[in-house]
Amino acid sequence: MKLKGWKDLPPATVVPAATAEQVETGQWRSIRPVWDESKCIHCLQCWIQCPDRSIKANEEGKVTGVDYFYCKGCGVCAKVCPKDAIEMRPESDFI
Amino acid sequence: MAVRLKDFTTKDTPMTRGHRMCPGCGAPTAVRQGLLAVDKPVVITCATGCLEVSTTIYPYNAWNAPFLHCAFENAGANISGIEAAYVALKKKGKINKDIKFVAFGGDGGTYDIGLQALSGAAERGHDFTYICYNNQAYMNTGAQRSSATPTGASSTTAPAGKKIPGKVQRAKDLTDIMAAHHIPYVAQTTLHNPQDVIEKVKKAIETPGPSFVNILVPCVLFWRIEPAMQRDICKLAADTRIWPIYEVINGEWKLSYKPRSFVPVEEFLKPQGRFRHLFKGDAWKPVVEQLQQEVEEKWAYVLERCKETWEPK
Amino acid sequence: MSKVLEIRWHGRGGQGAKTGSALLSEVLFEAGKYTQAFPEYGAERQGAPMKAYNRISDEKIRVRSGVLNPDIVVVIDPTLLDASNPTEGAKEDTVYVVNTPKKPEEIKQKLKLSEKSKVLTVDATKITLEEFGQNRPNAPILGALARLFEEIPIDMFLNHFKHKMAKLPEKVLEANLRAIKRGYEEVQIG
Amino acid sequence: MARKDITSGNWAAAEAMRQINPDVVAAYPITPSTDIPMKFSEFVADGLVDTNLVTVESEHSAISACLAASISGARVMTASSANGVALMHEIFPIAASYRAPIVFALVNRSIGAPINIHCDHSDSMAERDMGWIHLYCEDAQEVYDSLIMGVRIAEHKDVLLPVFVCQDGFITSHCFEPIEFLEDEEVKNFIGERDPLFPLLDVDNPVAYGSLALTDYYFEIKRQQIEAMKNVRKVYEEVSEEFFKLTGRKYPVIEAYKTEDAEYVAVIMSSATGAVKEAVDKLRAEGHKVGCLRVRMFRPFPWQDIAETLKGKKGIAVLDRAVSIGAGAPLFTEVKGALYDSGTLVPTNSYVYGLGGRDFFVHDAEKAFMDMINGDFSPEERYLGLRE
Repeated sequence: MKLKGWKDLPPATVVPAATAEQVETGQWRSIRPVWDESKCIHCLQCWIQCPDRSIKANEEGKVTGVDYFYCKGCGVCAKVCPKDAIEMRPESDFI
Repeated sequence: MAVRLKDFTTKDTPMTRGHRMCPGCGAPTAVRQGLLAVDKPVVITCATGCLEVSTTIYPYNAWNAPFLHCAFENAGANISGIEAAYVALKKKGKINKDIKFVAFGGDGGTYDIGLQALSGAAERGHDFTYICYNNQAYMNTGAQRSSATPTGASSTTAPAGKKIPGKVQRAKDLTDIMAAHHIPYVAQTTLHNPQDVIEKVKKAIETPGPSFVNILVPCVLFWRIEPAMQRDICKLAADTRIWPIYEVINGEWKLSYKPRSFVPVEEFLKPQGRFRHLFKGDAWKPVVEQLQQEVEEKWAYVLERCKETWEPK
Repeated sequence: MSKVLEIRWHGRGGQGAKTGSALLSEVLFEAGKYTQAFPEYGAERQGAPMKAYNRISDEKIRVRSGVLNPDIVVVIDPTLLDASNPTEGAKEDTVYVVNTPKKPEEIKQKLKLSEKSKVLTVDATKITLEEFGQNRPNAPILGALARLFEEIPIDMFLNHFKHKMAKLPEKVLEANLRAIKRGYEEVQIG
Repeated sequence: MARKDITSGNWAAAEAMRQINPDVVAAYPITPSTDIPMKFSEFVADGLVDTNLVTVESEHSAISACLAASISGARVMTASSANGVALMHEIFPIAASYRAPIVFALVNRSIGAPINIHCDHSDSMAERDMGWIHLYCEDAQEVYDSLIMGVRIAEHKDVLLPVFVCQDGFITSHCFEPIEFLEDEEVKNFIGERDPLFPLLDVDNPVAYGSLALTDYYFEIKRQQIEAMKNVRKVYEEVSEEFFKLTGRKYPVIEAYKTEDAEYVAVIMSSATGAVKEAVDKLRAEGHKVGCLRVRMFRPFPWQDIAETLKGKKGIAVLDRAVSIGAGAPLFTEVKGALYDSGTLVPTNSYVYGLGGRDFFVHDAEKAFMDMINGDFSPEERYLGLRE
């Protein structure tokens, strides 16, 4: 990304809201949670415990998958899952 | 009334994705759970620390609400100034919304360097909620001891050595100090149960006047645990009673969680690298015993305050 | 250079030298003068010797240093004739206004003043003890000082005090006004 | 209709604050500025202002609350001195960087040790590079006027910087002298309403203040701040001209007193200026061509005006009420730097006077002039009113 010059920055150090959503923290990941829809009971424990808000859920309160753009691969979701519906697998499996 | 998680799956929260906290860190989880059920718009300030640094790396901003970071020791004063401006501008009719004010600080910015500003803000009675995300050491600068660091923990400025078993002093009881300010709401919790965090912070924010919530959160680097252990280690903190879960509403103490059976404090200590030295040989056995004693003292104190008894299975 | 009248007050903390100098400056300001009134601050508390100053002029006053060579020296407490040094830097014709039961001649002798000097004495302590039962000598001193500004009627002093101290209880205010008047009337000039 | 009364520098500041009626005042008492929040508290107690007064538990919290309230969109004022100013130090550059207009009544007092409550400029001079506008006042009238002008300057969209309005502790702050006050309505109309740029309380358009900007952006952000300070001069001229039209009182950034034909000029700031002017008149009566230059605006430093005024003089004496131990005194080094741009080598003497409130007399000013008249110049720092 081309860095801006001083005349093009907003004054007073301000930054508009939510610009961090452009940051692909998923690049940090070395292990990947893989969600098995058939085992999932949609208890949302993975969703609420994810530090990176990377478990996707819909308006009906159902889990729909993992957002790999942000997921850092910490494994909390797999650990809190009561039904072992999430498996942690090395990223190398997906190259 | 218990909150239902499925009611919130599409609700936006003030902290966005794309922040740069460590994988498995407890702090963003605490922020997210805490602010999940809050309906009114919030303005947020944050003491210098991991949460602040990792969410505002210029030109990126992981907040979807107004956010101010100023310095390490003045989150209490900043939230006072914001709230004071709000009250003044509302009186003049320049603002017509109902807004709530939340300050975040780590244990360094809250227990230690920021205690004065927090105490002053609480005494003055501003309408705000201060949330301490307490990982029991200065993590932004690399695991130095704080007054929240428990006895026996090895930190980079109180390392476990041949003669000294890590920190020798007892952790400060900040929640009790804040309760002594006789503010309307004070609570202590951890990430053992999302409902508890969600409800306590919601209650704190909706209570007019000053409120304080102390949330024990794991730091994977300092505690030296697997990132995935976030919830489990917090559950152990609650079950071993090293971190009692309670609230103080208008001076009335209420116990929020009673472990079913007696779990020795070792269970909380053993999975963590920062306490590993305590279990190499018998040399530091007295430290573990001391910790257990501290747990019993505090627990008895909390039970008495809450007018509760405890009969573990 | 403009001609500036300089006054130095010797008092004790709490006796009203600061208020006295401020009141004098306010009355003279009302009479159209440029004035300054400022105390000298130390760390001392109630009872310690202290000084306050006035400058009075027909033109804007520029100098803000302490007064070295006073034209008028006011001694608010008789014990300060010994405890402080009222003649320091004074000129041959400096005028002294002293709270004392003694006569001007006695003070002249005590302070070894020259023939050219003028001394006004008033027993301000006695007056205020009689009028309101407290040793608050600044009101009668103000009355005595009014003698040095005869172009300004004493009523202006009284009216200003009344206006300024409007918050005082009626009785206390009246007693103070009597004290100013008595200071003006009972002063001995020598 | 102007209203004249006798008041002190501190009470004049408090009266200006009453008329400005700021949204938030967060303050902590410290001698000799304590009168300001004390008097202002009476106004609050009597319901004479709408201000939300925050009686904080320290100066650090005072300035922190002021900064936070200012970026929230409120009009904000405070006061402090000496150690209070020093305790605030950490937050000053942050306030400037967040472009938080704060009008600050600074009552100059020495910084210990030894502890001393009297005037020198060591407190504000230590903050000279923190990105604040610095105005130094000679008397109570100027304090009052500068606080009112300060609101307009600080809140101007091209500036948005905090401003120190400095007065000399005790000498000005506690001296009762005549002052001309504006009517409440006149002040209200002059300062207008604040129109904040990115108010934190605008929850519909949220922004973050105070990011972590490392090697990639810090420099650019600082450069922006430098530009804001460069804009001060233009805004100052506009505001002070408008104030002159309202009051008849003119406040140029430097005040030149009989400098035009002067051969020797003494440069000074704040309350001691009067003694230098007295010395000028006295020496002129004796046939010496001398003058006085008072620096009123210290940041941004008006070096061009100073260079222009001092061009072609035979000698300059700069009188500082502060030291920079181990280097030249602050005003002296700035003036000397400005002289370089006047294109001629003017011999200069540096005098330090009045530390810890040591009185400064007309004869001290005369001494500085006589040294120059006698051709006594040297690079060493000299001291006035000091016992050897």
